[in-house]
Amino acid sequence: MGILIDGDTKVICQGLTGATATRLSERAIAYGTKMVGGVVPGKGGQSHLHLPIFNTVAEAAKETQPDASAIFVPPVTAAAAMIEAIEAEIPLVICVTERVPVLDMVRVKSALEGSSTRLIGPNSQGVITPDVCKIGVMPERPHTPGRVGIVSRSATLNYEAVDQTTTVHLGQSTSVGIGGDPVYGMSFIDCLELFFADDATEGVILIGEIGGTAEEEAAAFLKSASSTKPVVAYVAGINAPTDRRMGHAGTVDVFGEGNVTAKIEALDTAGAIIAPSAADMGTTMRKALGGR
Amino acid sequence: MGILIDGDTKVICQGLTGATATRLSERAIAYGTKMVGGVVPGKGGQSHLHLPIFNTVAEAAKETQPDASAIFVPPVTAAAAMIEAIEAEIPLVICVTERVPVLDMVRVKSALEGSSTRLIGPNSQGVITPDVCKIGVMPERPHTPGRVGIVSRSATLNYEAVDQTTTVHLGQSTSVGIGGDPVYGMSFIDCLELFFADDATEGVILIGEIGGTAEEEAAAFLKSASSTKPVVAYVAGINAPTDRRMGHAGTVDVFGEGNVTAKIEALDTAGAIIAPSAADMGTTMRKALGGR
Amino acid sequence: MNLHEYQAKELLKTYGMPVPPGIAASTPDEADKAAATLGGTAWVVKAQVHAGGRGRAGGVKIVKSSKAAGEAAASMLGTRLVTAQTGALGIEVKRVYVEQACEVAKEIYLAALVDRSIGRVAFLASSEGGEDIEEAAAAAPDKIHKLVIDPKTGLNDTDAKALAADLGLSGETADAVATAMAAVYKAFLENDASLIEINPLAVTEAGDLFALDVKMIVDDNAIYRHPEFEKLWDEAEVSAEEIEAHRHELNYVPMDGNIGVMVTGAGLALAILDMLKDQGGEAANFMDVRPVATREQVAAGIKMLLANAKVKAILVVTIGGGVLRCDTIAEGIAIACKEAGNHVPMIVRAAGTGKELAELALNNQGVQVTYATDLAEAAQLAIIAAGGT
Amino acid sequence: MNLHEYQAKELLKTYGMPVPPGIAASTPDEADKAAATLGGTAWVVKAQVHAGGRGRAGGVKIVKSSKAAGEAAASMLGTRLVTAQTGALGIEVKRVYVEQACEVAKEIYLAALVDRSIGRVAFLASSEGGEDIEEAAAAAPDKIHKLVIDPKTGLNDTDAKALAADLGLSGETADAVATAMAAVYKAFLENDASLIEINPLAVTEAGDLFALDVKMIVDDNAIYRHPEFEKLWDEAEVSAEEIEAHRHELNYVPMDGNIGVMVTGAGLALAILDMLKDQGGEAANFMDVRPVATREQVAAGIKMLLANAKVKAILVVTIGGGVLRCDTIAEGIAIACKEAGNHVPMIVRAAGTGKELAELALNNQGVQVTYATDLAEAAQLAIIAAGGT
Repeated sequence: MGILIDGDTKVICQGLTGATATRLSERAIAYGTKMVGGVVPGKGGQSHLHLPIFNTVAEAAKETQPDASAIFVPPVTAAAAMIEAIEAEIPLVICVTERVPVLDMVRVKSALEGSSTRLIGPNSQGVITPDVCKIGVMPERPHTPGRVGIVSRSATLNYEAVDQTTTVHLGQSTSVGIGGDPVYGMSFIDCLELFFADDATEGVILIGEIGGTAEEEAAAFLKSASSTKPVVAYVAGINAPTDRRMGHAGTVDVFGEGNVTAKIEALDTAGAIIAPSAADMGTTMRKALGGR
Repeated sequence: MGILIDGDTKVICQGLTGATATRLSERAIAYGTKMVGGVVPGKGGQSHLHLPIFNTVAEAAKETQPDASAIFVPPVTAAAAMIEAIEAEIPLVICVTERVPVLDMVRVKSALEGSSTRLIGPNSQGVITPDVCKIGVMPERPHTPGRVGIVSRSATLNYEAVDQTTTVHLGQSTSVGIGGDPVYGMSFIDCLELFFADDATEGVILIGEIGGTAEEEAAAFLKSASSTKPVVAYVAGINAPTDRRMGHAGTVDVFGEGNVTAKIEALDTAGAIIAPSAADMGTTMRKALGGR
Repeated sequence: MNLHEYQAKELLKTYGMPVPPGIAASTPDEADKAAATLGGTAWVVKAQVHAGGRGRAGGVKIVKSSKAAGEAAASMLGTRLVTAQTGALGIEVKRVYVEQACEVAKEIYLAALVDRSIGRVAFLASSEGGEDIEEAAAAAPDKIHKLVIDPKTGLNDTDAKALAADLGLSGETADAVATAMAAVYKAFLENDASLIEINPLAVTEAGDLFALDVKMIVDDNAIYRHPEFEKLWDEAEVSAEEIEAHRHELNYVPMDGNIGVMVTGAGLALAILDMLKDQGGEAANFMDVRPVATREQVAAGIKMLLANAKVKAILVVTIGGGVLRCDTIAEGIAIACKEAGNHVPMIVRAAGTGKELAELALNNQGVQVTYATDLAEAAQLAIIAAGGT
Repeated sequence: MNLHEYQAKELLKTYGMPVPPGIAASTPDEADKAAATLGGTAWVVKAQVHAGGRGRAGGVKIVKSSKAAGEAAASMLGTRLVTAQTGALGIEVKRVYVEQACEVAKEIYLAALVDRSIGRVAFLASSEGGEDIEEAAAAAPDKIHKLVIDPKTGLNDTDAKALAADLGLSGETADAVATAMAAVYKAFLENDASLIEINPLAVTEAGDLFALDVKMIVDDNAIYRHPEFEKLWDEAEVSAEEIEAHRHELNYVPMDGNIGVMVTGAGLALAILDMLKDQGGEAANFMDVRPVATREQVAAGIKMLLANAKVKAILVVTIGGGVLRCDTIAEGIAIACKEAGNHVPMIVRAAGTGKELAELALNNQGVQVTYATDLAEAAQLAIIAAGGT
């Protein structure tokens, strides 16, 4: 039945009354997502999209017992919104906000410690279990219920993987965007663990990119994992412009971070099947699952 | 591949700039319908939904060679729009306008004589070949590509038949709303002929209602038709309120018109399979096609 | 819309159709005076209701004095006339028409209507006119003569005379019938009629014609071209709830059962009535909501159902399409329940566009409803909620 | 955004970090005067460009007179400094920094940054500071010491001193390093830095500390909290097209190939560059369009590509999602072509939301494009259009 969300997942939206949140929540509802409320400070007691609005996540949690919160607020209040959701013990928090300051995320990451909340994002396109539940900004098309789990740092490469797995008639169990920001919630590893334990998922497509060490960590995890499900990996940026680098990229190099070749090697060595290009994610998985 | 429309059908919209026309044309385009232009007197030369606007159907026909025109204009100009499209020799004209005066339709019907145009409607919800082309106001959901042709005088009963054939995994080849008005374009018979000749259509659901003699005429046609495709019929209104009748209904009775029992008997005798109720159209067709 | 006999006659007279002198009256006294004003020795007093079959039901009386005219009017005005076409409740008589009686040698049936099967205006005529035309026609359909008019050429005098000949008429009478047909055809087109029925068209011993009774229906969809008809909308004759329904663009017909029904789409509404009946239930009404309905219009419709003491359960069936959304219906239900209470069980079957938003709306507004997943279940639940079969 | 050395030093000084006296200069004359004003017997003249590796590239000179300072400035100002981090074109030097030279006994590396893998601020330090830190670290990673800061407790003085001890320091020098770390940490948090790198952090014979070079990056996403940094945005250093890109919120980096690329989404953009390279092509740039982009921003991006004489073909790849629609991209393309011409082949691969409207838009505007159905085909067509591999 996919990971993280299902047909019974009750969802609130922080920032529901915003234009994008309104449009996308309306579409999520039409898609089948069980929206139960919204949180907009100062608008408590009102109603929007036929959903009750609360001033705080705590109130919304008390009245609607949500399983998840979708955060659609501006960057300036995103960290506070995430921390509020974490403190209200919302099991799953999905933050689609782009451009959240990294030191704000350091505080959010700290708030996550010892909490039972799973945070996805920020800068996530969301999570979708096709035809069952969708939280985030991804389009409905061309998602199809199916066999492949997808986890990606890049939203558009994720859509590409969705399109390809639909085209080769594999479909998706669940597709997760963990976001491309430096500091973020759930990792590749967290998602791989869930996908490996999920009956509906027969294989996982993992999409990384230049920067950070998330792919290397995923590789280390894969090496020790007992799952036999195939993992197809693609890492973007092997020919990325070096840019005019200052200290940062240099410092990154101190740790060996950000080197795509190294990421690919690590994943390859760990047993992942490397997709030759971004156009081959679907066909590579198709072969890995025994198709032609 | 269904009847009347396909993936190559080029469509113009008369009245494109109206709010409903805009919304539905945008959705039609996203659905795959090949829209090529709009006709809005006085707005020629402008552009709307990225489509060129023409002052007249004749200009639009010259510039875009449309296969079909969708008419989304108010009742007051609907007849003129239909006649204009007929005179411009648009092969297929679909008029969704409701409440067109009946004497206007007498004039339209007269304009149709000797023309090669096929008119659908007025007061039609349109025509859809699922996942290929959609012209009209019907929703996308729950249409699914499939085996059953649907032709109906009632839009909502048509949607019901779509829902049911999707639920029983038959899907639709093409669904046509011929409209519930007294005087209209294509008849049940016209559509049955096309469905019988269509490879994709394995059976036809015909949905009639009280009033007129269209069902009786369809029955007479069926009796003489050589097709072996099953036709499932449902006729609504057997328990319709008699209303407080004045002359009209009485006069109708002079012709034996409008009697649902007679319609059902005629269709039954002609070999149609009568659906026991509006809830049974899908399952009845399923059985007729050899399913359980 | 239906025109009253006196309104139709007044209109046809302007096109040259001969009609007997007559005056409408709303009180017995007015009827008395009308007869006196008209002069003559015999009058016909006729209840002005929108239903056929008045004669047999006592809605047409011949009187020989103005006093008797007043008495005939008194016997009709304020009573509910029940004819074969009114339903059991009948229609209250608010007005009578007092007309000079004329001697009749022959009663002809003549009607112009839109022939649906060919999409043209047609004349129907029979030499056997009178109250029993429908039965007569059923018994001997070959006695009904038909003339279909090509809209490009209009009514042809030769064809009209041929029809008159078919009725057994000749000479000046046949010419008069042809002239009358021309008048009817012109009136038909110019007034967007969907029916003009003259029955009987009387032929006097002298060979003169008189339209003795006229039924005329004007196309509702063309009323915008005839603002003069809007004024004739006879609100006095229809029930308060029908006026309310008309005001909110709801297609509403009261019925005899206990299940209040609101459906989006006339065809589906008819199907629901059939399903209720099949399963042993009975609708309290027919109510069809147009795709362009607003939530306020929906609310008005639901309030009508809630206000009806006969209604023991309400069944709402909606399929959202590209124009109408289920949540519009839901919002209307919520508004109605907030204003008029939620005191009868409400069964809702929503499908298609806006289904999920509809459920949210009802839930959020605290409106108690039972959801049905398909039509059969919807009908069944409504019947059970209304007290079973 | 990157701060220049002199900007970063000025800022750190306010937090108590010891830095040598220095003055920025835009002309040789100013540099001469700066040395005189600063006083002393030796100065360092440093090109102020946003790139590491200046020393080896001739961007750092030690002078012994104010005249020599002016001459050193003259040798740098207006030239393009090419370092290991600038790419072949280098960066034009618009400003130099003249600083008192100080005697150095030991060069330490000290940096604060956000450790992505654990989501915390961390200090990195090495006793082997200087220009070659990256190579040194690669050769002997154990010489890099790391201290991760728990945001709840902040930088602990004991931990800071322990790090100093790891660097082989003790006594007052170790205390001074701990104090400097506290200053850096405070500056880091208060200015939303993502990096503050002091290399070298000099220890004088007397045991005093000086930050000899500072690289500081401020989090672009937090600039709204620091309007003072907006003013420091050094437009003079970047190319006109980069300024243009920044103004239109386009993520743009010039490259060396002949295929102009615009992609919606950074990950997908990187993937396209990889696919072009794999198939023997070469992108002229990296350009990522944000989901909230307007058609005007897209048009500005396409115009930049059209204006680039190197560009022989343009490849636009877009996947419409719940926010960005393909037709917004198409409208932008059409606007750009209308204003700047449609003189190079344009390959478009549109998928997802608004794909069909995008094709209509381009068609209706008469913009000649070749459509690709998938990424591989898109890359291939672009390479062929640009002249083959």
